Amino acid sequence: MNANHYLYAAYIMTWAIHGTYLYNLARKAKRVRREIEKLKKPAIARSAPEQKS
Amino acid sequence: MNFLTVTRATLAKDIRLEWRSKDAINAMLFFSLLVVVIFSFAFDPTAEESRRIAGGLVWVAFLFAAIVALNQTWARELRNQVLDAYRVSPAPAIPLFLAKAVGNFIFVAALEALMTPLFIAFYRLRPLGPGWQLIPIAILGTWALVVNGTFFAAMSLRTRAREIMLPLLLFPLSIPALLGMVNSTTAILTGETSPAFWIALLVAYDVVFTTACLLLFETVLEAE
Amino acid sequence: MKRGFTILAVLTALLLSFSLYAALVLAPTEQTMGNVQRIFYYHVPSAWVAFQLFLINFVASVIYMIRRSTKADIVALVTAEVGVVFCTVVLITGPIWARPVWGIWWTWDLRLTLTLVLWLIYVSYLVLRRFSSSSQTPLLAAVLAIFGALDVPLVYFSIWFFRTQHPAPVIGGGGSLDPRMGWVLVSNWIAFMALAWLICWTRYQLEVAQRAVHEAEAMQSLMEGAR
Amino acid sequence: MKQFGRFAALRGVTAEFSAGKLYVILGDNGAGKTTLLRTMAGLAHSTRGKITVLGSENIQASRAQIGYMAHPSLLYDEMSGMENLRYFAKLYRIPAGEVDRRCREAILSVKLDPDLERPVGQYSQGMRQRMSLARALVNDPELLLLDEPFSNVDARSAAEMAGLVAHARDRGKTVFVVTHQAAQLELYADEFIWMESGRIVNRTSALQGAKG
Repeated sequence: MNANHYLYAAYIMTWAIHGTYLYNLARKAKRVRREIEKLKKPAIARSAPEQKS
Repeated sequence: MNFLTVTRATLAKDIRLEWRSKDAINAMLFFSLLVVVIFSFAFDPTAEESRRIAGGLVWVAFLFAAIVALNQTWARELRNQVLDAYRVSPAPAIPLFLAKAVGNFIFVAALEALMTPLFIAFYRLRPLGPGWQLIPIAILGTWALVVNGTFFAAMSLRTRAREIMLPLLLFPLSIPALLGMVNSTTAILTGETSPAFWIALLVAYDVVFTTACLLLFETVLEAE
Repeated sequence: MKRGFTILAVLTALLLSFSLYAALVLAPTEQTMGNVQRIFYYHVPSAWVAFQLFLINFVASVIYMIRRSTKADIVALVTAEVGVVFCTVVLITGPIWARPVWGIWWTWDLRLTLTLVLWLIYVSYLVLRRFSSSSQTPLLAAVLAIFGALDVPLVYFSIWFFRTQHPAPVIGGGGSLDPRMGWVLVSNWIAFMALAWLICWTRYQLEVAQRAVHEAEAMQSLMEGAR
Repeated sequence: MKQFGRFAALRGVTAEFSAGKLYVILGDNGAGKTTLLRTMAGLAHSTRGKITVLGSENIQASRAQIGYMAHPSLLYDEMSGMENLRYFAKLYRIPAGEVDRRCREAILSVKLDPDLERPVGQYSQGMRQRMSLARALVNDPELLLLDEPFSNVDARSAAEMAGLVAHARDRGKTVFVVTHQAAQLELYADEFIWMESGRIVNRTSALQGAKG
């Protein structure tokens, strides 16, 4: 493990951390968008069995 | 002056209840004893080494005992929602906080007074520096833990995982105080350096957080 | 507003890649530490941005205490969350840098330790927000943020004195900075600030949407209950 | 309007209540009955709109004149009734000399024995409810707020409690009772208030009034 490996490791880890966080944000956003869709449908359709996505 | 009567009445009530039920006292005494014994098994240093690490061990043990006591602070008020009875009354919030904090201080100080001789015996401690200064350090340090601990115990009433929430909130903020307590105690035990800076830090810590607690306690109490 | 966001996003991407190039290539190689010193260009700006975000969190918390405005509360939540992410970067890149240079994973360097304590405080802040079941969660969080801010100077001085008693290698090296390195540092800092702004803005919109959805769902269950 | 967590427990509760009357608040669970009572007691805070209690919007000012009783007894189980009341009396700034007299009066007014040494924890449910009422009466308040005073209490104690509540009203106090057993107060109550999902839907003088 010469010095350069540590350098690249540090840079990659930086983007890995930001990436994980942004990925979680995207997942949460998708879930919220799905909930909004569900709310828009009229009540009867809503009580139809939900298919677990 | 109603402020004082309420503080005194609440403190007297807590002490009387604690003395009468004694359930918490016995549990905590036994817990502290266990902590001391386990620490003594885990670390069995020579006299010289023990002086260097005893400061850290003693205060970590006291921290555990304090947390167990602080978790009980509002237990009795929760049982029958007695806190609502206090909040409905015209009594201000600060006396309740002061009574609870002083009550906790007395309680934790008693535990410490019982644990210290055991530590001295197990580690054959003899301070090289001015031993009497350990008293003000203990008082300042214990108050630093207790004042924030009582405050955060009230705050964690409004959360789900109450028992775990208190240490999670208290420990990060208490790092400066812990550094202060451990390093000043070690300074006195080893007699090499002067604990002056650390004692000053503890005083600053106590002043800052006692004020903050007094100012913000009502907001937390009323956070329905 | 959408258009403005995309323009800023593209600009940030350009700035980030240029700063990356500058850090890896343009900046001169430091004599003693060699190439590994380039971690400096990611480690230090991330710390600065994290501290800035926590400062905004403190200001937003004080505003919330005074005016109870939901906007301030969401800003506080968002800056705390993104701040913790940048703090994590600092706490990971720090040891990666210390390992090859001093052969140790952790050093009680002043800035690194301060970042660690701040990270602990703000993680407990986020845990409080998640576990609090009261309708006054924003208020409790604001109180904790103020306590956290009061703690920072005490943490600073306690570690500073702790370090004089236990001298430890300094990450990021004090002393004067070669100007050719200086501008690379600043350009990375600006790039990270832009990145932080973008993430905060998106997280803000998401939080607003999430709260609206929860409210709509609750209102609906109330209505259905009443029928 | 009270934003309570994620949903509004009280919406548009605009109503006038006059002094010296016994009001019974009815409604299914979640109708906002307890929330309204707790907001009047100053325990819950309305995020929009305001509540004027005993002529002042700032609940703090009128707390000395409010008595609040809820289902959990709001008493310390390990202390006797008298000890409990003595402590709470101090919170209401009752001068030391008068504390004992006022506590004995309050306990006698709920037909309990002030010298009973037994801790409240060992009381029967009926006795505990009545001691809880005594605690709410210790400061002789103008406004009495009772949340489920009849819950899981046998018929005889419930009737006794109803009598005590009516007696308090006769002594000029304004009383609000949130309960599911409205029948207990059918003879005594001045007005019945029907609530549904956070709104007052009807106010009738008799229990049989059409609901909502």
